[in-house]
Amino acid sequence: MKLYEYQAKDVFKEAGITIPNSVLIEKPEEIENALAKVGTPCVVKSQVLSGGRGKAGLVKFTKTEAEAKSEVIRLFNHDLKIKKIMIEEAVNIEKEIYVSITVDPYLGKGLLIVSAEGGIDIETLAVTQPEKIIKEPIDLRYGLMPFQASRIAYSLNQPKVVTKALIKLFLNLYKVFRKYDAELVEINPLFITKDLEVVAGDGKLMIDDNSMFRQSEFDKIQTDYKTVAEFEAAEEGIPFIQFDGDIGLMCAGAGLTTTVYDLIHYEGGTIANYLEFGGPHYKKAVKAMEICLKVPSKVILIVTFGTIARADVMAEGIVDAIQRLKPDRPIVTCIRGTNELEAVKILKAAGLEPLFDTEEAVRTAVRIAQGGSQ
Amino acid sequence: MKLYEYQAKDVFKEAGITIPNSVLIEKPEEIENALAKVGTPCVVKSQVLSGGRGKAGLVKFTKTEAEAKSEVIRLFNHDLKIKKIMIEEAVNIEKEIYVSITVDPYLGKGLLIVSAEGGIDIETLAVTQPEKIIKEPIDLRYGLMPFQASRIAYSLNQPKVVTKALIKLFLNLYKVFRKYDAELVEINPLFITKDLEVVAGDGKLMIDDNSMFRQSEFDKIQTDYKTVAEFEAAEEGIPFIQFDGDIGLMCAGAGLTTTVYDLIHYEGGTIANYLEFGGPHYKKAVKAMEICLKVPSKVILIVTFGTIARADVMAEGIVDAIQRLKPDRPIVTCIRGTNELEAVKILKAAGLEPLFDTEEAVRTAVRIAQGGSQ
Amino acid sequence: MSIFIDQNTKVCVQGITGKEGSFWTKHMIELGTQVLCGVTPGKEGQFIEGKPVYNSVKAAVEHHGIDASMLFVPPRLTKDAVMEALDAGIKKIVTIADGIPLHDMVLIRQAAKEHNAFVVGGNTSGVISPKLAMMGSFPHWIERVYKKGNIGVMTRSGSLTNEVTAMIVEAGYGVSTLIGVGGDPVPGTRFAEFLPLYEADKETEAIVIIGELGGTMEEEVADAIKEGILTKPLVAFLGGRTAPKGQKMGHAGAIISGGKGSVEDKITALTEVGALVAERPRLVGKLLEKLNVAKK
Amino acid sequence: MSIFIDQNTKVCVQGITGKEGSFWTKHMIELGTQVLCGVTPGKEGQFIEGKPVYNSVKAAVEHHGIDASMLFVPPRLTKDAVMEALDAGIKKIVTIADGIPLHDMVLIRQAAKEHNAFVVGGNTSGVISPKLAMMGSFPHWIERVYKKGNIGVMTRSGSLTNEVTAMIVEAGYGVSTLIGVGGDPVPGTRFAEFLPLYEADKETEAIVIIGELGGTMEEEVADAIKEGILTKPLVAFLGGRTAPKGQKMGHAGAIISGGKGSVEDKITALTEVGALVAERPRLVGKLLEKLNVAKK
Repeated sequence: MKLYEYQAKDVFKEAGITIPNSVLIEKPEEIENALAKVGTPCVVKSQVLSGGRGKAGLVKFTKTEAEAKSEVIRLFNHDLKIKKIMIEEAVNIEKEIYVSITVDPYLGKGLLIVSAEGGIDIETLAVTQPEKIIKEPIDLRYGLMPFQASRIAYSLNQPKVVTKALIKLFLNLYKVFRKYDAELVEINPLFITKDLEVVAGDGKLMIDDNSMFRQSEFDKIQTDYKTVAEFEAAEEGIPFIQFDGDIGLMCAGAGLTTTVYDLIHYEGGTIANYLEFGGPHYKKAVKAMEICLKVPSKVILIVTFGTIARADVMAEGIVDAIQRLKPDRPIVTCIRGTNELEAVKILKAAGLEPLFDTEEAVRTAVRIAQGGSQ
Repeated sequence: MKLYEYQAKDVFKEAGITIPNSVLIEKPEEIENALAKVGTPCVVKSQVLSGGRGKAGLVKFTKTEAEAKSEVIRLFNHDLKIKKIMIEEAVNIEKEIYVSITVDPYLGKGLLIVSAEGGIDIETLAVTQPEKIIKEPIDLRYGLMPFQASRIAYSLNQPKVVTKALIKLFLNLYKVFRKYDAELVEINPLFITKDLEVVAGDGKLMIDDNSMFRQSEFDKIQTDYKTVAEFEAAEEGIPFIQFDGDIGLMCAGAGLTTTVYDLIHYEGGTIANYLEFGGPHYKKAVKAMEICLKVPSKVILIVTFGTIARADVMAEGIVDAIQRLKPDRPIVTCIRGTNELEAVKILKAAGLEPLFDTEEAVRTAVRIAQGGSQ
Repeated sequence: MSIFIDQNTKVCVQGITGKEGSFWTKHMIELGTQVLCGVTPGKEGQFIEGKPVYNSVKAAVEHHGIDASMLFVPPRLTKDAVMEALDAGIKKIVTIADGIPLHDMVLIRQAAKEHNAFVVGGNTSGVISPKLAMMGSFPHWIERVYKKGNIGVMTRSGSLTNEVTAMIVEAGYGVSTLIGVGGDPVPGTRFAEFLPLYEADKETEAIVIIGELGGTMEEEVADAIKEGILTKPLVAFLGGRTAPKGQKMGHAGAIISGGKGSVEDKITALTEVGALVAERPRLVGKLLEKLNVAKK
Repeated sequence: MSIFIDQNTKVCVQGITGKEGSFWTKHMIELGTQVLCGVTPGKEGQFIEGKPVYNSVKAAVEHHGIDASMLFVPPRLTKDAVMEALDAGIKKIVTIADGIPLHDMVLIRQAAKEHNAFVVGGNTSGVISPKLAMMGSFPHWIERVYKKGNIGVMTRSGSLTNEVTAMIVEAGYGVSTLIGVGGDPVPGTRFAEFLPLYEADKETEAIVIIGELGGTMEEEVADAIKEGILTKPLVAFLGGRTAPKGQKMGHAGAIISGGKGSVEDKITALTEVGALVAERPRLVGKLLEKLNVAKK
């Protein structure tokens, strides 16, 4: 789960990381009070979860109160339905640094990533000038050790007071990483001010979804969803992405769903939504279909080949969903795996015509989506 | 550093370990209020640091208010100058268990020690029935793991609710062990009540002296010293023990001091005090001599053979101490090690007759103590 | 023959008394797996499928000399269960749990390495050597998927694996040992780490890997082929070829990061070392034929 | 010859810019020790005794191919400094720090074992091979204490060691390598762990251990003799024979616990396997003579 900048910065502050002064506002009229506290120049920052806010015009540096006010009004009227805006003091920047901590899947370790070239696109830098990026593996048994933080901080060749502050920052950021079961904790840019202070210019904190049960501090749901279907899927923890094609996918297993997604493209079809109701969600057919029906599509294609996610249980769920929700569009099923013969019986008994071959099911769905018959 | 029972129990409580209701009193007249809160029967527990309080009559089970009151008065008038008494509710005991966590020097690991035979002398049990003591090594990198706590708890064959409570208790006790840099954290007895609650009957927490710099919660000094000399030594962190013999030892290095201690006994002498001013204390000769002079003795014997603790520095300190404190008894010195020839010069210049052989120094001190000449 | 597990492997089941645990224990035994006992704290004295249950893995090992432990344990308890198995000296551990916390998984992998042990999973169906033994949750009785043969299979997916192996069987082949390393970003063991075992196994004549976008496990296999660690023929099927960039499609491992891990990258890496990549599950069998892998 | 350190060992000094660090670095070099560089974060570019200072051990290793690291680092920073040396691949580490937190020391020992490294100390003067090299804080110029010879010495004490080695020298012997394992309850390496090195060293003809009440390090040496790990003659001096029971006399290791660790226990264990125990420091030399150890 991704946190908003203001949430991440709250966490940072509590961990001893310096952040700029700021006020969070939820209505345009709150800008007066915010400006009184923060002053100008200031930065007007939309609180949205998507990246690239600067490029998208969602973060603006403003010099005057009038400018800040008009910016706030513009943003609250934005299509994205921005709910919160952070009014943040402008920092006197000497230098920008990139810092993050994540898990390196290959090493199977934590990874502290630091670059003296902050504030820019770190992914591009990783490709064009990898030597400018310091990567320090972290053994989670011992944690990030002071000598590691020190070694990296000194290599940045900063004044002593900055070096000391950077060492502290790396260690504090690691504490956040562990405490919040972070997939990623990132400060980009990390400002070094002209007064030699070290200040977090931005804050990104992604909590591992699998660890949410022990991260009770935050709501499981962030309100930054574009559609009702996305929101409902997130609420259930069901992996879901909405597109604008014809075929609604309701599959089990990430690999299989992705493969069906490929096969549809190979057959010339388009996708309305990706939805995966396998694994822990395999008994949620009714909810899954409800979400699929909220997305405009011409056909719903259900493909499974489960083991623990038993075919008979999923077939029963699908039949139940059809009977309850009475879908307004055709359903193509291809249910295999544990107890697959029982599944076929169940589907047939409910009047469906179950298919048994993935490619055939895909071709059928594409034909229907293109106006053909079932 | 050893904590008082009431301090240890405060720590336990904060860590989620159940302790009996209690009130701490500092004056006899506070007993009324304490009894009103705790009720009878209750246990009157002197807060002293020495072990074996029960056998020494410093902990008493009392059935009536009158009994509790007279016990409190007796204890406040005790020779030991007891400052605090804990009035604790009497627990309805079904069973007593022994639990502790310490460091096993041989394994170089943490060690959880559990015995179903609590409340008795665990050291005797360790010798007579070692099979009744469970010892579980703990890898501090991973911490005490739930499976370890569970395995031990289930092996005690208690009702399910007790087993669950024991698992939690072991894990909480480990947190205390780590958080407080404990040399030893011990609950003996740990009560299982007739209501199947698990309650800490006593609490022992010894914080590693070397870790006190990061354990700011407690005063470095506990007020439980028998003499002014002991208190002052403790305040300086100087290892010191007072005896009632003739020769005051002021040596550097634990091993050498212990050896001089042995040699004095071999030569028929007796010890007034053990004081070690080596290691980090080697520049504290003035303070060390001040402490030694507070102890009744017939002669002060100074033996060193230092490396980082340089002989010349110690010699200067001794000369300084003699000039400032003007000791009322003879001083025998045997100062060797780094810059030992300079040390000899310094001592001679100050009118001392430095010896250079440990056994000779010991024999000289014993002779003086027995009324002989220097 | 097989790798990792066969009819002689002495298996205990952690979490045997749970619903999934008892269901799949039955089927593991049915297939011929030597399940000797189970472990569920507090359930010592019970029997599941005729096998005794103990309170601890240590007790299981003491009574039965266990080689391998199969975990049917919830994700949040998996780290502890794996640590218990490692502590008891078990070197082969399979966990099917879906949803193991990321940091736990990092510690599990670290501990497994320290103990020179294999942890397979989580988020997998496990390991199966058809007709011999299995540790996991495979509906092994579905003949059209789990036929014994000479193809070693490794996979990051669950359902997709069934899809692909069904196609391998349809083409006339069968499987020696199938290992699901799992779909998590940090699996207990990675594809390439099993290759020396497959290379040494006499009955495995070719390898099929079932991968997908994200991560670098397929590229590591290509590296192993380049280094001569694997000399047997290899066919790959990779899902997510048409996935939109930057989208997270289910598996956390399937994030395209830093321009790496795209299916194109993987295809390039694998074809450069002589492996073949199938565009569709159905074509995996055809490519095995193309590599002249015998059908037996 | 010697063990652990000789004139070819490439040494770096962590904390070289401190007062003790620079003082003893001078004397280490004076004795012949190959001190190639030092490490103090933030002092890169400086020179101490003509040796360059780096910000990290990693840099020291990269520039000089270091074998061993000598730590003059305060106790509260010792764990981190040891971890840094281990992380940089150094297998021999000596720390003299007096006052290392107990839990830190447990983690240091665990990490050292994991890295197959020796950590000597803390609370010690270090390691010296007279006339060849030293890592530590020995006043090696005192001839009556640090004479080269054929006696391997191991000790838990500092000042007492000087007392005993002075007596060894007085008796006409000298020292091959002296290792101070340190007086802390959990030393980085224990007596018995060095015995295979002494046993293999051709110039060491006998061993002297300087122990004291508390702990079981002396008993472990007796076990090693029993198991044949050490076959060379051994003389022990043990302090604390007359110490009152239960009293803590300086070293935390000197607590008599559970009826074990008394000097009597140690004497029994050692004499049972043929070792001799000296009652006074002066008698150590006599006992070496009694064991017919040649004077050279």
